[in-house]
Amino acid sequence: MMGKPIATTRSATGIPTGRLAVWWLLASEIVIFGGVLASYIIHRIGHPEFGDYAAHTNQHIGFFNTCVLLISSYFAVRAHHCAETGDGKGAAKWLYYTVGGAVMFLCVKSVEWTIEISHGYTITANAFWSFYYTAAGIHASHVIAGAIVMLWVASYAKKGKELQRVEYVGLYWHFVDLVWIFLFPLLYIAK
Amino acid sequence: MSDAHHDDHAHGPEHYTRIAGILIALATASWIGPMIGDQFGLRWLTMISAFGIALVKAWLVIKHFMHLNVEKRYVNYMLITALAFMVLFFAGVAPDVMNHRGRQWENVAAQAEVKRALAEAAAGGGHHGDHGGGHDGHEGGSHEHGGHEHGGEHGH
Amino acid sequence: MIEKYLVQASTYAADIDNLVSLISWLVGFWGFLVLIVFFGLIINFRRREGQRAAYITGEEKHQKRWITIPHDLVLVCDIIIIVGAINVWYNVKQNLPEADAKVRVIGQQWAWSFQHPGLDGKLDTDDDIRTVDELHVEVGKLYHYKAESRDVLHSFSVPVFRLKQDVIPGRVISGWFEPTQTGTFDIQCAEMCGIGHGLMPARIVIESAAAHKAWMEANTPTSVASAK
Amino acid sequence: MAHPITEQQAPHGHADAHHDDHHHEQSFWSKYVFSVDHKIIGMQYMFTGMFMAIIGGFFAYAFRMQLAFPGMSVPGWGHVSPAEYNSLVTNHGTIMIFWVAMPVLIAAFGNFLIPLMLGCDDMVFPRLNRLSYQIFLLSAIVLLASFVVENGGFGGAWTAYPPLSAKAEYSLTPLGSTLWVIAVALEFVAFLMGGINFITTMMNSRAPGMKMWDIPVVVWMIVLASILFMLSVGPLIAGAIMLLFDQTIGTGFFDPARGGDPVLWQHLFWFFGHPEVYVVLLPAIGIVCEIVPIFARKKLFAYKTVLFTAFATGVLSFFVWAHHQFIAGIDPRMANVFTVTTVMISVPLAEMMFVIVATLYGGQITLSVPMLWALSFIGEFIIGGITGIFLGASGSDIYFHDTYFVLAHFHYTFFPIAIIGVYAGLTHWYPKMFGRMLNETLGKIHFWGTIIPFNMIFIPLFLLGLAGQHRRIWSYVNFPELASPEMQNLRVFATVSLVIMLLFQLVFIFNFFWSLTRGKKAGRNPYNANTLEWVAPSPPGHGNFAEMPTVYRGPYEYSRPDRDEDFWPQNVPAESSSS
Repeated sequence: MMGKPIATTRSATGIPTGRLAVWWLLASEIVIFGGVLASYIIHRIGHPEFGDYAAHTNQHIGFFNTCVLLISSYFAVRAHHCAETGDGKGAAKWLYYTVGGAVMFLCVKSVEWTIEISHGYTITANAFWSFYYTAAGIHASHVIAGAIVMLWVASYAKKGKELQRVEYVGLYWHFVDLVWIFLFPLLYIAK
Repeated sequence: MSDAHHDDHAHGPEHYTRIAGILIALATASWIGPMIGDQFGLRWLTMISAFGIALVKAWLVIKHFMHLNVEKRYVNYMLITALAFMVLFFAGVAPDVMNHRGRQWENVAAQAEVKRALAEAAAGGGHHGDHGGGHDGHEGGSHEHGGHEHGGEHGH
Repeated sequence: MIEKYLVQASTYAADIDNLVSLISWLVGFWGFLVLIVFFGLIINFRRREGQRAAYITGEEKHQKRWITIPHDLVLVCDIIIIVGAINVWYNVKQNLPEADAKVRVIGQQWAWSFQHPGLDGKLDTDDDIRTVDELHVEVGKLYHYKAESRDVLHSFSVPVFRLKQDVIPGRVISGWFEPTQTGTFDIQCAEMCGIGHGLMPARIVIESAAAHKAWMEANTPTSVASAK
Repeated sequence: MAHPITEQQAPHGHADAHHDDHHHEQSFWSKYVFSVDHKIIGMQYMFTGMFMAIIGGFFAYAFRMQLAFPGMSVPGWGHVSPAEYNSLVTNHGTIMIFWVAMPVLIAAFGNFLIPLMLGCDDMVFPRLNRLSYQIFLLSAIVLLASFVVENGGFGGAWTAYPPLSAKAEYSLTPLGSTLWVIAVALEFVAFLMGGINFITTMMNSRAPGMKMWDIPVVVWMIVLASILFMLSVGPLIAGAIMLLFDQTIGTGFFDPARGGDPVLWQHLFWFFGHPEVYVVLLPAIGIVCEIVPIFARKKLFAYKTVLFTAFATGVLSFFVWAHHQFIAGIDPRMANVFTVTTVMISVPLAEMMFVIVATLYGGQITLSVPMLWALSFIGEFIIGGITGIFLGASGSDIYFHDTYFVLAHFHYTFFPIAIIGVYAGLTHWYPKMFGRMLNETLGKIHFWGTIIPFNMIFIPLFLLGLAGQHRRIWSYVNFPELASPEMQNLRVFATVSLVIMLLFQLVFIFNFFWSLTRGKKAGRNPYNANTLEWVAPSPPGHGNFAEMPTVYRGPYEYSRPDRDEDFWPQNVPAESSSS
């Protein structure tokens, strides 16, 4: 393990480098999700039949998953709070809870998709389902990535090291949550 | 390190718990709203409860969890710029893709697809599933699949 | 400028060529001006022993004038170009004058097929004449085309008309042209459409009224002709 | 990626001892292959880019030979079939933009210059930096693999318009097109990560005392380019996933028969594709803005104006994308909006050119090799810029769209960017990179041997475009109007010029490797330049600076009348000034 370069420790803007980088990462994620959602909304408005297709999504599961992500976001901010007060163990604990939320989300999602696919609503069924699986799939891949990064951060935080990373991964996690906050009405509710 | 941005009224865990409670309550409202809306045919209620509440939730998460309100101003500008470009993208693309006819052009394939799907929905029930995709796409047969959910029941 | 290389065979070919000439004059002026100043400065300010370069920040107002005045002039030229461009665009693409006849243009991998209205002058009737890689039109008549594609994107390009329009599967795109002189010219595909993209040359045959009528009579589908 | 970088001259005993690992010997692998040092990573990008440039150049040679002598067996390639021809032109474009211009201009120069010019010891995230190179290398390998799979490489043009790109039954390259999309998407990911690194490094890690307006233009430009890239590429990444699904699992995002729309892809592509032009242009202009003041011994004319025009260009570049689609089936009314924005973008770009030309006034110009390249960039780019007006104006684009006029136009912009800009930067910073000077005579031979044939290639192509010759056509023998002997002569002329130009590149390659060991030793600051990279040893060791510099002024203080010396490095305090 090498030491950090001087460059990393400087902060001409007053924002710590890591957090600044996460903000830029989020800006780039906004345009990725923005691209797929803008494409979806354009089709959604242009194709009234999407409403009928959307009626086959299960909004109860969608609602449940929204709650799971919101609560996991809450865990993430608790982890951040612990990290700020220097409580590495506490931060790791809350991060593990957050990862638990991610796992719960993915489990529910896989059950949901299994049901839908077994009913014939596959990704190739029509344009609505293509967008449904693609948008939610890109989001789910972010959930997986976030969970892995959180485990990694927690393994350091446990030893009281690199506590600033708890906040950064938390920011990313809130963003994943935010995307779902919009995906939920767009995919499930708007019929 | 960090927290030059956390001003002194540092939020305690209770504050976060309160926000999380509000978020869950809002999510519940956006879940129940459409069910009531469907019951009484109030489409506007569905829309407001869905997207209005989503915006409020997003705002709460951004402000209280991400602390963007106390972050340096230009971070806000940066993220808003990214969002604004997406609006621009939408505005540039919608006239060609969202509309199915325009000056001197007509998207006959999309019109046919909308017509086919709506007719199928009106005929009731079996409008899910693959319609087979052929090149003209007008009448790919819809496969029969196992379990049914009721199509005609929601909305419309 | 283009007319030196290629005949003008439609009513709007001259408009487009004139627009090109207008732009050529304006941007040519700027291009030459900047290049002359540029080379002049290089030649004039070569390094000489014992001399020092001037110290000019370019931040003061009287220095900035050298940038701001050309800036404004470029802006004026741009506005002239925009007005000219939109004017031509409106005539050729946005506006659709009354038609004398209609043809259908269909792109596919890798050929053009054309549907002519036939003797009755109406499209989609029994006496329509369908051809492959050969479009017959009558000089002096205003045609509407309906451009379609069967598979991938193609582009219907008739250089002598200065006309080009992509064809898109699933869409019907309309436009117009009015031939002004007889002859046989190239039709190219101008959008990459696969392996045979370079192998779908078609011809447009512009005929006088009499020749066009004779062609139609000779080519009316036999079923229709015998029914008469 | 090994290269004979000379012994580390890194001074020991850094003022702030931060490196715990630079004392023990590094193995070859950890020093050159898995290095986290920004300079090595920059070199890796550069050598990968140059390798890809050779492939891209060879592709150009193969298809130009086919155009000049249709049906001939091209030496080194063989007969060029239509499928091969399409694949060659497609991948020539793809390689030159994504695997040459971007890695060399942004990643190589960005990695090498940003920490040095900002006066810090490395990028802020060295390991992220290494990871982005590795992903980039992987993307290059995937692309190269796509050429050799069954049915050959993707041939649907670098714009990859569906349905041709989406369905194997149309493109006939099932694996080639999928690998192509994957390679491009991986490349985007690599540059997103690299971009975050560049941006945060510039924002946060400047030397003490370096204010926003003390940053050298080239650093600004690379960072602006990274921001432009980051904000424009998102929709295309989403689009690439959609296209990949269309190809592999049979979704119908771009299939009109199934509720999709091929025009959507065009928008997703060009929303990125046009800003991409400025993504590669801005760093090249930045390089020119560094070289011209040094060899004219002049302060850059109106430094802030350069930056404001760059900001304006960057913002405007998001509003112009659909001019690529004027005749592609978009609504004709939208074309009017995009004509206005497109023609307007000429204003900031013209202003940028004026500024650089104005910098020459009153200078003491030395026509060294880097300066020749920098000046030729201006000359050629002006031609490229003004011919772009014809294409941005919707009325004339009806005729010019997809003709050789377009092709010649964007080669007059991309060649200055990707070739001239790169040679300018490479010859200029070679002493800093390798500690030795390049041979000037060979450099001048190479310069003239590149510039003159370059113009001889593309001026005939302008004429062919005016005469209505369309792009991407394998052979013109089937088109009576285009098969005339005069036009064929122009094609032969262009091809011969290309071969001459390619041969002259051997001079550069020889010069490059010969000078590595035989070149004159360069001191720290061979050009008497001001920016911070010239404060570090040549080549800079691990950690770059013996003593981390502090900055007192802007980067272009040349020939100040109140000083004896005609330069005033950024790190020299005012007290020790003149005498």
